[in-house]
Amino acid sequence: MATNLQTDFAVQGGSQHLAHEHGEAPARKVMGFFTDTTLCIGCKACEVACKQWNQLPDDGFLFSGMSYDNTAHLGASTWRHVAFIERSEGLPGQGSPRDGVEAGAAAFGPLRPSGQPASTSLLTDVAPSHIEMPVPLGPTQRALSNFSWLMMSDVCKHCERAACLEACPTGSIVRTEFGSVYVQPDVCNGCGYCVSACPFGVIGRREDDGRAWKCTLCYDRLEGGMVPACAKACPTASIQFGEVGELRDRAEQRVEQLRARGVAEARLYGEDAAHQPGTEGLHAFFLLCDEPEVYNLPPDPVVPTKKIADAWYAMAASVVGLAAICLSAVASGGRR
Amino acid sequence: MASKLPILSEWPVLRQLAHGDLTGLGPSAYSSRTRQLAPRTASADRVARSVCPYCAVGCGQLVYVKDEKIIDIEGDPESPVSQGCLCPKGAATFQLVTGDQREKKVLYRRPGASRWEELPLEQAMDMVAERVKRTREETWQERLEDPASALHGHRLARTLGIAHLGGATLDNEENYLLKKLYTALGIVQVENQARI
Amino acid sequence: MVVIQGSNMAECHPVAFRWVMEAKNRGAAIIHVDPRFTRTSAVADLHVPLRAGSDIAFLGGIIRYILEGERFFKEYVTEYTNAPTIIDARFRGPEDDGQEGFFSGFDAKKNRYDWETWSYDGVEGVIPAAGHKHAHSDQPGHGGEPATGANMTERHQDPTLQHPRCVFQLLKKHYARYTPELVEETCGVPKELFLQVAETLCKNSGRERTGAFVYAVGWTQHTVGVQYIRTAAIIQLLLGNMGRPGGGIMALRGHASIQGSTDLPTLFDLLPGYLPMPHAVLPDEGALDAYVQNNRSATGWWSEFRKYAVSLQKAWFGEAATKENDYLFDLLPRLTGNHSHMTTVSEMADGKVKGYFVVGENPTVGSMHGALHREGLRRLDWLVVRDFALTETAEFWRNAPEIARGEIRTEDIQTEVFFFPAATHTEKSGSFTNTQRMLQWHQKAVEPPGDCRSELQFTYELGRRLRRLYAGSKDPRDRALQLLTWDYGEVGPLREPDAERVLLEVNGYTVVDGKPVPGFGKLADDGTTACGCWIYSGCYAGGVNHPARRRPGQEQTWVAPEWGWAWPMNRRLLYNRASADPEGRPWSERKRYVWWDAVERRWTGHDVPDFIVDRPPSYRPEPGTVGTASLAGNDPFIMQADGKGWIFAPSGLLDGPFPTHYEPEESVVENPLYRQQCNPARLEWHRRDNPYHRAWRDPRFPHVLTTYRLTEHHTSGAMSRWLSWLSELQPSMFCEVSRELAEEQGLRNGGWATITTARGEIECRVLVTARLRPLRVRGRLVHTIGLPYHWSYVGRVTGDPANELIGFVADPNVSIQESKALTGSIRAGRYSFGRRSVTDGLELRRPEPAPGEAPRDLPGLHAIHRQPPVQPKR
Amino acid sequence: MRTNQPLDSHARDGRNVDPELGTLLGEGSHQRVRGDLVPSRAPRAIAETPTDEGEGGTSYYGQPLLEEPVWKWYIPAYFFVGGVAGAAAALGAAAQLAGWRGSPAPRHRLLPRPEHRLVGRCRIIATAGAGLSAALLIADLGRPARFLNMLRVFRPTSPMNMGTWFLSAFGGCCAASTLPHLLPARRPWQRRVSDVSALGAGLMGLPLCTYTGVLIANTAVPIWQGTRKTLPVLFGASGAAGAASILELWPVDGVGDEVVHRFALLGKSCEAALSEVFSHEASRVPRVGLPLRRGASAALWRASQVLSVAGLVATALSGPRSTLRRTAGVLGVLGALTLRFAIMQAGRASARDPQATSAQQRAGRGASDVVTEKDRAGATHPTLGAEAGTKMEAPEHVQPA
Repeated sequence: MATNLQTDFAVQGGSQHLAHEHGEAPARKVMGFFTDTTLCIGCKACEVACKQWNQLPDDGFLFSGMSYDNTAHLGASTWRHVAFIERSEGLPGQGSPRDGVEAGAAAFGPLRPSGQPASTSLLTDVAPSHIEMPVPLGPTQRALSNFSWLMMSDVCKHCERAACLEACPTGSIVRTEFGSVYVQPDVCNGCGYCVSACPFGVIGRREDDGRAWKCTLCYDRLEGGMVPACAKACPTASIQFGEVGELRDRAEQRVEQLRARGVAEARLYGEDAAHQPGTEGLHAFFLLCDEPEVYNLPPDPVVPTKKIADAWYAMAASVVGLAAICLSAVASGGRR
Repeated sequence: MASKLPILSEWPVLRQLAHGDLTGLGPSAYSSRTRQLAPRTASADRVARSVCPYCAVGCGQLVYVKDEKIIDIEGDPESPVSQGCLCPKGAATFQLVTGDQREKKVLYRRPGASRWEELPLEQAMDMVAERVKRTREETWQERLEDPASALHGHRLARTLGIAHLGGATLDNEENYLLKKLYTALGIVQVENQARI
Repeated sequence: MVVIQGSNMAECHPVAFRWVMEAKNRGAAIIHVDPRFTRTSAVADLHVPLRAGSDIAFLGGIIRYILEGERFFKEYVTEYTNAPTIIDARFRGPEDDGQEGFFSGFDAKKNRYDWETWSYDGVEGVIPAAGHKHAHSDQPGHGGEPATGANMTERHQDPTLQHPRCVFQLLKKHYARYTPELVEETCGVPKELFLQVAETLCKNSGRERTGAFVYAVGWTQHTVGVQYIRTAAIIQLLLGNMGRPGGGIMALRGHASIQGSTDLPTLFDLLPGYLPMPHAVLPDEGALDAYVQNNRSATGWWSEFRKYAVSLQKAWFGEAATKENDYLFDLLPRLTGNHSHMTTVSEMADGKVKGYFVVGENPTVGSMHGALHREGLRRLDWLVVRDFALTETAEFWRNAPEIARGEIRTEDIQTEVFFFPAATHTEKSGSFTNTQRMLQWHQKAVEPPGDCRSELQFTYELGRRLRRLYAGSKDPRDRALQLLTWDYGEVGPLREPDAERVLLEVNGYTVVDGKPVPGFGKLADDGTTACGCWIYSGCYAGGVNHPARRRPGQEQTWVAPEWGWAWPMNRRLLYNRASADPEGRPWSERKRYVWWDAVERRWTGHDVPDFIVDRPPSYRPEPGTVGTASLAGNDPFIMQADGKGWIFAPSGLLDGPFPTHYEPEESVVENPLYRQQCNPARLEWHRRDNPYHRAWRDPRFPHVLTTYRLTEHHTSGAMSRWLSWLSELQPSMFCEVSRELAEEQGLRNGGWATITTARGEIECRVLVTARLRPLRVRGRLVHTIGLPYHWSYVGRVTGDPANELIGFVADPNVSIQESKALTGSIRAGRYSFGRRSVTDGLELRRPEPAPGEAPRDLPGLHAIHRQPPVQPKR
Repeated sequence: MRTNQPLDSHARDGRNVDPELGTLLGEGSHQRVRGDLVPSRAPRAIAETPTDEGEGGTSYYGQPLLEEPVWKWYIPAYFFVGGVAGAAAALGAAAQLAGWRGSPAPRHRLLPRPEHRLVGRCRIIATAGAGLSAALLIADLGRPARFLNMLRVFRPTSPMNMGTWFLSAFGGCCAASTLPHLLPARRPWQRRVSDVSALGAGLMGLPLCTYTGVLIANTAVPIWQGTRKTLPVLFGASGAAGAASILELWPVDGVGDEVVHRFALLGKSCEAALSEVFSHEASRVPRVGLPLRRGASAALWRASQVLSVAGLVATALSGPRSTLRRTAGVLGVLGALTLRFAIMQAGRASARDPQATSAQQRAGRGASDVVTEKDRAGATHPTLGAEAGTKMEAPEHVQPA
């Protein structure tokens, strides 16, 4: 049994590599995360699973007093981070891991066998009417009066237009065949440009290491046909991994469903170019129940490169101006 | 470092020229390491089916071993209990079993001593066995000596001089052997976490 | 629907909570009843904050709601429970005149109840309870008498439930006072919130629907803990939620094999398979017969008792155990009462215990009153600790507040300490039994490093050495060890005993050929079979290691019977015969689980039927029938002597046949129901070093304290505080307080606070949060202070241990301490000097409550002493 | 023996895995950790009692939304040095174009004509500057050994990559322009090589002097991003001012001096004017301009403005080889230097302030001012709720759903 599992990986791992023989990236599905904050129970399994798989160091043992969040935000050694927001407004009933689990199972099609949670069909032998049967709580659904505790597992957004990628001068940061953004640790020389470029404050440079680090979307696992560690560990399918197109559809249905259940505030964040032109859409997008700022997300992020044309023009002008200054300065002196 | 002075063939700019890649955002910027990338589990010699050692939910774990060392522990997707999921503790199991906090030597503290000293395993076992024997004999109760009790003179065949604590973190087989041995020794004060 | 109460499921069992979310997704309502708003509450449909220690009042209110509104599942209740059974005329409830909160039959001298008056009308003597825990009387000479409950089938019943003395009417009477108003005033739960819960529960029960209760140590760690669970059991029986899919009461247990360590008990009062330990009452002659007589039941499954007892003797003593020598039963040690953890530690502190094995546990942090534990350890001759890394228990002699304070000098501690490094679960093969009674085998991945060894090998080697030491002895006391079967082979480079051979012995085998038995059905009482634990019998049937089965869940039905193995006989849902109606048809198509196949004339379904497989629903025993034949076709609860679900427990419980509300040992309010403040049968340890607060409203300790776990750590932290990946997530000991309390006490978020009880004081960080809210109880604002208990003095992250604040006081039935509801005080800043009542902490107690002020027990009915009935000590 | 000492915090690598028991092979397993260094993460002050309303708007416990720039003092210093070098090279080239022969004639090296000296000095300043720039850049790298990776790819999207190519070209030209002078024998072709490459250096000097503005504008730091139209121009002017100031400190006589003086006047006045424009552009969203009005960055900023204006005045009033002229040089150098540090400091402060980001974006200066029709297609912005329509006009995709 064990050995089956083993060869399973070996075969897959091997087959993936033919892809890379030539410079061209093989045509692959664009993979990403859909993080549904309404399913998050703040267990931080994603944070630890990420550290375990990538074998990252701890980020210090500091008590923050920020609810149950002691890692504060993403950084060079923390690639998944769970935010905790104690809000003085209620949040009516939500919750649907099943969508996630099932979609999660379907998500990776051919690459699936190694590690995606299985679908769950507890009631296969039950009349389909079952959903209506139980009596949910009425409209008076409420947590501790006018209070709710929001949790969100944050991660690198793997933007369609990635600021870090476009800023990186060494070619250390690259776009992979899965559409993810990957920092090649063997190339990065720690210039720190990506750190200031990222509009989400995701990528960080560790002083003692000198290089920039961030979520790799488990590039190595993907090569072996495995699901990213965080998505695999997530007990409530709050983190769903899959082909971005499918995730988008699922996310939209989910919002419908939640609004129908009375979660009026449910909204997606960065699901596509239309809704986040600044990044042209995130490959790791979110379902939120409040303003982005509440979760420490920028309301209308933009990849600086999108705006940089202005600066280049200004520079051109500046070049001309400077030349003019020099010439006018020497003009008279040049006379014979 | 190859990247310090790349051999020309490895120089991405040339690859960019070759593929007419003007931006160098994609594969032409890949390093050879990147092109070789694979999950470390693929290099494992074997995978052991295991169960999470923390709480009692019993999530399935897969333990990947390479060169007799553990390289990864993660959820078992085939488990109907956990379906590959783990909580943060379960996900940290790798650090639990491979961490440098683990002791690998028997430690001994003499009466009144202020530091540990190491002890050979065999010798330590002998010493413990010898102490069990001594204490058991010193504190043996063959019959109840309590005139006040209705059971005065009844058979006890036990010792209250030795006690045991722990078991909820152990295997069933281990609990069974412990109970069996203690009962045979007449040790009745055997308890575990189920009591708290 | 799922009611989570006394558990913080999302935080302490996140992966199990996956299934709650699944249920929620399918429309189930999730209700969380808890003093704190936790990560469970955050995703629940409804969070009900209630005062810690008032759950019985809340659940009792639900019982009343069900009865008053006629909301119970009538057919289920009349057919499957003992509701129609008529109770002895002498029975009195705590509500009755002059009872003042006591049931009839309380014996103040022995500090416990006699069960005579709780009997069924028409049945001789005490009704035998399943497993008979604590059932042993300490009066000698039970020997020759016939098995108890012989004429069970002749008990008087009233199917109309109208008889004034039938269980149903008694129940109604008992809970009549548990009105929504009382609930509000006792629990601090607004009336309408309570009614919403009760209504939702009723709506989601019945033929078509089932509801489940989920609890954990939030219910068990009280002086009335067992009765908390009993109350939920009564609700579930009334609503017909037992033995049915989506119903039941889930106990979420906290350690990988804590269930296994209860089944194969490293517990003082049990032998494997819930056979009681022999008690000193047994006569010298015919002890085995007396033991069997005292503990078997004439009817129901426990009538098989002798088979299991004899098979165990054969498993342990093999050839040497013969019919002639009573299977060497005499060699087993005997109890004289309670030898549980706290008693042992208290005796240890009195210097009575000389040697102590602590294996994979860290009592000075994980257990109550760590300082008293350390006092005990200091009085030992020798201590053996086995763990992965050094724990506070192993380092007590140099790493504790009293040492830091200089009250104790390391040089003065004469205890000899052995630390043995343990092998991890990845370094040994063996099985864990999870919280659903499922055994799962874990394969060895690598060899243990250095001197690390499995407990299996340690125990085996220790046994071998002792057997060598005693080889020559002629002393009868050593025969047990000499005759013990102790051969499990030696495998691998470390020559370890073979865990599978142990499992085979546990499963049982036929003595002649050593072949594994297929299950406990095949065990005999004539010495032809051996079985180490009858309820596990079948786990190695056909020589197959069933716990190691790993048929992928995706390839099985949702019951997944081929993954691991669940006792008994791989039944995943106990008493599942109740999922079908009296005629054996599923109550509902949606909830079909196990049913009677009239064609095949046998029980069948998704699961292994928990019933005599070919006994038709129509079967009714002749009056006077005994043995398993006494189980009628409509008796789903086969372990009970009458085959019924016990709404009224005529025996087996030490503190009442019905649960009733008593305040915790230390409370902020007076008992609103009775003049008797606390559970009269509770266990107390009156010691100088174990002081208690005033029973209620102690001016020194005005707030409620409650302890709990966090997702990021594990119990005493020995398995988590060394791990940087976990420690960074929760790096410091902290307390959770409401904004109101912070205001009142000047506590600053992220700042320091000092928390004090009469046992000790600790300091920790403050987390001010709206997740805790003061509750209005009996007209007063009650503040609750939340304390995670994971930290102590050894590890990568350290902090003060919350359990140092908790005293020795316990539930009488299971001797579990009360750590979920006590009182204490808090002040801003770091004023902890590490004082402990055990060592020079007397000023913590001043001024001591005057004797007799706010009495816990009624004058007159006051028990003489609260020591557990171990050998009396004064 | 370890178990007898408390855990040595300096020995920690943050994974604490015993190599005998487990092998670290993960992606991050090579991430270097020095136990005595505080972790990389931005400071985590203990939050006050959680409130959802921070000053000026919602934020997550006031935690920074962006990572602070990690650059040390080398970078602002480089901005100055590179600017000076570039401008100097440009001036030198201009002078050369104006018909002066670059290098002094070999025959009478000891007393060359003054304007020759000007060209020569420009080349020397440029060359020295180029060398120093490279040194500063390398010093700032997290992995200096890998500085060559800067030329690993050609990535037009990255101003830093482009800049490195500029700098390399510039450096090359400068070297070629000065090396021949160091050779013993002097032949005409050497001078020609030297002159041509000097012209090249002058050409490359122009972008080198200005691209740094583009470099920092191409970040998420609100104040830098918000001033992207001014920064390159400001840096250009400041580069000129800096170069001029240095030449003021290393005076040449005659025509050369007039040239430098004119150059200084022009450069310094542009710098002074543009820094005003910069403040104005930065403060278009008040919260974004905050670092120029509050804190250390503000102090630096004011200092730089005072210095450069003072420098300008001094230059204007000073005569050749006067003390005032030298003072003007000192003031000018300090002014240009402080300007770079002020802007760097302001950037840090701005990145630390989560509300600067949200205010800027809520004000329609996030993606909104570059949204193309394609992007806008059918876009409403569900991620932005009610507050989206702030006082300032917000583009349609930022309107509430």
